[in-house]
Amino acid sequence: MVSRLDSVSAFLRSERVDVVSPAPTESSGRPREMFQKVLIANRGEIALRIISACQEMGIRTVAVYSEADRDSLHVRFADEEVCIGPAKSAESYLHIPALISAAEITGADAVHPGYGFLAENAHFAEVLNACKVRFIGPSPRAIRLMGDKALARTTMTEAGVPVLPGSDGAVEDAERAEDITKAIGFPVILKAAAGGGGKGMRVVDRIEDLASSFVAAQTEAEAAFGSSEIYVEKYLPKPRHIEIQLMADALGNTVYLGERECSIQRRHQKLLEEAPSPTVDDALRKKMGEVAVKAARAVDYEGAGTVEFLLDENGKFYFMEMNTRIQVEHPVTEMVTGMDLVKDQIRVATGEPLGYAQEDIVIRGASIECRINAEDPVSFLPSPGTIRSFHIPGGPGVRVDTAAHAECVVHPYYDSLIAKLVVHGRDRAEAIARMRRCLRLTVIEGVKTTIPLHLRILDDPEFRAGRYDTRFLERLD
Amino acid sequence: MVSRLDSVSAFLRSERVDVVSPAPTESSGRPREMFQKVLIANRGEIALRIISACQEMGIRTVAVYSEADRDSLHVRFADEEVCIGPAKSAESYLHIPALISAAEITGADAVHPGYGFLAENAHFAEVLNACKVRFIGPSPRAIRLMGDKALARTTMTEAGVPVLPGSDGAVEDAERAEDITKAIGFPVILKAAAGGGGKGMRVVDRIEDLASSFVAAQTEAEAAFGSSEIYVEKYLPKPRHIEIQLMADALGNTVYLGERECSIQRRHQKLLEEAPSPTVDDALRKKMGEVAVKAARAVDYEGAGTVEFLLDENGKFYFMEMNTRIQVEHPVTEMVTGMDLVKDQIRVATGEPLGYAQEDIVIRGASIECRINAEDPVSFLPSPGTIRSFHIPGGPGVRVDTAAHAECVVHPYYDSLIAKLVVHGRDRAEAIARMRRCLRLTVIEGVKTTIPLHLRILDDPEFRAGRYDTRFLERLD
Amino acid sequence: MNLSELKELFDLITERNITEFELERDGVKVKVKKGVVTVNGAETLVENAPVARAEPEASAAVAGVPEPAPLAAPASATLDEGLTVVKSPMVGTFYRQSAPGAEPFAAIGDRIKKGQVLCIIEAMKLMNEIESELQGELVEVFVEDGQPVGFGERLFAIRES
Amino acid sequence: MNLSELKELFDLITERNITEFELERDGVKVKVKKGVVTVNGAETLVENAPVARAEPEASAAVAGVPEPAPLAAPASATLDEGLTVVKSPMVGTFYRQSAPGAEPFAAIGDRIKKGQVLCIIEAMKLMNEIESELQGELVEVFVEDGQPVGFGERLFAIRES
Repeated sequence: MVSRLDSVSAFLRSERVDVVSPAPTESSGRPREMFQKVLIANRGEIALRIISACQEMGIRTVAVYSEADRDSLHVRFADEEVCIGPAKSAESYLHIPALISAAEITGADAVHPGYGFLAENAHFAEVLNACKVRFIGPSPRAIRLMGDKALARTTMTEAGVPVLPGSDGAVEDAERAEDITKAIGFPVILKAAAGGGGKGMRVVDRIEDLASSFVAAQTEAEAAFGSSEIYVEKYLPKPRHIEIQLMADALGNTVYLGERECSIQRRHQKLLEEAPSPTVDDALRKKMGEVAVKAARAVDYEGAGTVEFLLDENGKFYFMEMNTRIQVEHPVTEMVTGMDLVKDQIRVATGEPLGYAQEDIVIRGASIECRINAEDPVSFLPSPGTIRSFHIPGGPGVRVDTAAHAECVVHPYYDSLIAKLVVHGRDRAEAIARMRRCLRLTVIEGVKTTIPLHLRILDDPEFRAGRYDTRFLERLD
Repeated sequence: MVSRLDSVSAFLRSERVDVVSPAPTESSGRPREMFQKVLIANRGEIALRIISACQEMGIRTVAVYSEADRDSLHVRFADEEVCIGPAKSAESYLHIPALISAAEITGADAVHPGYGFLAENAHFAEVLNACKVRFIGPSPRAIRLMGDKALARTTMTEAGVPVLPGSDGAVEDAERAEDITKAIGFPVILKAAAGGGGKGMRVVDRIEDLASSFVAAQTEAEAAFGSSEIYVEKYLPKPRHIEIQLMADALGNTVYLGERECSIQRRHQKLLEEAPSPTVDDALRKKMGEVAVKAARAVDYEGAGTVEFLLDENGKFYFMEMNTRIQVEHPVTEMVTGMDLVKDQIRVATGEPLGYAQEDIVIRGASIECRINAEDPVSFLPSPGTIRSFHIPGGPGVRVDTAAHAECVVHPYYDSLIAKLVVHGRDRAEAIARMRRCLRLTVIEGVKTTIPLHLRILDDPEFRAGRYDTRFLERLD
Repeated sequence: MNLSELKELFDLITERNITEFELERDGVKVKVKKGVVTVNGAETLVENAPVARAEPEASAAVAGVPEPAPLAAPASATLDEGLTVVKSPMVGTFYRQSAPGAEPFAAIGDRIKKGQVLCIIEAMKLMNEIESELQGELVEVFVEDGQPVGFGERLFAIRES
Repeated sequence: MNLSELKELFDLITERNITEFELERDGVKVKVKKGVVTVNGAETLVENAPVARAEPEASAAVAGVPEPAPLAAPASATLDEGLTVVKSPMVGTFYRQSAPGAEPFAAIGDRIKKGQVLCIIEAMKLMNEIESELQGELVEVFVEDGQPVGFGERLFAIRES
């Protein structure tokens, strides 16, 4: 059996921006008609979330699935379904030719990528555009500009968005690092350009340590990543991860829907998010919101997007990156604003105007999301398996987004998110009390979950006081 | 084996109002302390609802259960649990001595009765009071006044609350019925005083038919109920069932939390409720709300309560009855007001003031509740059994209150409510679209449910237009 | 056992949906299993008929749990040969004697007569004397003096005679 | 124990809905298990074992489902003795001939050689020729011309030879 799929893939892998990338203005043309059929290039709870939005809008849905997901709820609930490959993501949910073919054979007029998988793949968006299938998300150009760290930094600096002071790329030697450090002030952090996971990373507090730390970082980076390139950045000892939710239509209307506080993370994996942030007041919200809008406008952003900032103890904030998709934690924003981000995302993708302005956005009460992952709550090792018992809590101010159920299998192939437990309270204290009782009234048997860890976080006095930063979880014994 | 329980029961059954009924002012004394431990004299979803409220307030909970409910979630989630008798309600959830003993041996300082069972049993409230256990609800006097149809009618008339014109009790003969009819005008309905279920009931449009209909109704009533007593009431051809939610503290503060439209019912069983009513505008809401407050004040009402009205086509409304408890459909009010009625109910039971005034109540968006019962959707026969698969929907604006789960048994002994599916939308159209998709994304296998019927209701053009009355379901083929 | 007997046996097993079968002639050991066996939450996956399949299974079978065990009658139930459990007929507080400091109504080893008072359960301020419905020897007392008891909770074990 | 005794035993087991049974004659060991038997997705509710119980069960055992059946390899799988199913290696549109009006690449009853083109699957505007990996007789075509196919969907059955 022989196929020409390999050559197709090769064609698709070639980044033929010249051919398919639309001009930034193309998307702001006349309003398109509402989609008839949307293919959901994802699985799990976000696939159900998108099916829900489509059903409420009267749009037919196409589920795609790997062989491992044959019995998944997103397959059951969609109007049509196409098996796109074996369990392995690379051969199914990440396999662009299979997804494009699935859209073609079902006649879908748009694709919603969800989060993860191909959601921030500019090439996928381009190929869809070329096939006259609408990618529900921003333009390939915006994805590309925001997806490249150095490019994004330059673009943001030009747009007047504050970025963390540091070298614009790799630094050749310790002397050059010294020059930069003198300009931005101590402490600084040296990072491997190719790096991640703490390797080739050094925090430097004093000028005397800079040269030796630089060499040590270089050596470590070379050993770990085969590249000794090092860059220098201002080091924030107690940063908070604050992100601004944006929604933009094709006509240039861009509004911010408040912030989310996402500082509770482990190895850059968010675990618990809340809105509003206990540390952001109205004035700071407005300031960050307006900067986020400026960032989005700099790339002619369209659809739902998030600008992530680091906020220091003095209320100064710095652009980290922009996520050009719907995010896992979008429900906390929906809870406090009453908006439906996925429906709006689909609506603006047709070219329809936003329909609301900045002054229409009101933040009410407080919301918290806990990510219930199939993980050992201590070691964080994944805990795939079959869920034996499953019960999720109800009552006022509770929302649970999940594709799990009793007797469903949590596969080792995909991410370990089982359920998003989201609460809303009239204030933060009520939200915390509500989340505690929801975690206690949740039954998930058969796999280990992060529930015990969430209970510990919620009981922590510093968390309850709203005094925490991205290193909170390291300190929580 | 011999016990003196029988004599205890006899004692308890004697309505010793003189001994234990508190004076109406007694309850408005100095604020009590927050309860330490609440016993929940109920089962199913409402027991979980009350456990949720208690846990959020830091109150310990005691579950009581019949032998059939040994594995129920309310038993699992409470801090303590007591088996109070066999499956049959009369020997467990309705058995006052067992409940009082359970409160005594666990040292509970309050009892929440939920809805149904002993929730509107004045005697139960009295015995609890005598045992120094707080009944979370109004005074026995208020329960008694509102529980007796004739007494309630008189009390309301005296308080200036409009009641349906008619005879104040049984009418001796057709001639007297004619006199009354002349005063209130046609059409009228003749009803068996002891009756129910349509037996001994006659609608009369013309004076010529009155005498013969009266005799026919008498004969039917005598045959069906052993009593030929008949009363006469104004007949509303297209009434809507509109009820006003009230919350009152012990200090005399009483507010209304808007209305619920409950006209979708079958044999006086509510099936689908919404808030706000599509037919009630701000002016009518204010008018009905203020009349409801007047009704509550007439009996020194305390806690959560509901005044049910019939609303005719001309915007005139008439007091039907007052439910002196939390209701099944309270979540739609929570959805549009953002309040937590059960927490407030517990709070005011301690003597704490309400903490909000009428002007603080704002109705936002629209909410619908569908009661998912284990019933054949066509014949309405109960469908007990074991639930094989169970999945409830998530997403924005969705709340599901349930004690069901995969592999749980729906018993034939108790009511057939499996889950309350509640949605909130920015407007009624969004709420309807959301409810439709929620019903479609719900999986309940193993028992028949009312889901198909709910889908038919939601698709009905008259329902969608908001034009319906209590006879809607009779007309839906 | 010859081949035709074996064939008959296999046919029988298929027909009866038996999925596991063991036999030991000497010492007489037999072991039989059927379908998906669920005991104490542990399950044994049993494949369907041993027919080769051409395509992937469309969906996994959903297993159910058995109905809850029929509850023992509240009055008494057999514990062991000859042992009968006396259960609480009501919710209340359990007392082994008529007054603090008094002798217990019945001690372990005592001969119990029909109608003899075994204990008192206080409910709603009333002292309810619980009498024995049978005669025999008091073997065990499950609840301590002064403890709360629920409906159907075990109080005593009596060896009937 | 002879065959007719065994038959009787199996009948008894079936009738009594017993799912596990063990017997050891010497040493007197009896083991009976009953539960929910799931066969082909239909479940049979089984009563509890006839063992006398001294107290009510605290909780019912929670049954699980078996893991999904192992999925057949996408390329081919045995359907019947000698029958092999050819599955679609990709998502696309299935064509039985090179152009409208042309003869099909292979018809039912045709002798198929290794490497022979069986059909075309159009994906992303490219025509992908699907070749046979084995030789034999084409017995069945599962998909109609011009129909969309998903990954792993059955296309042909070939009797290998």
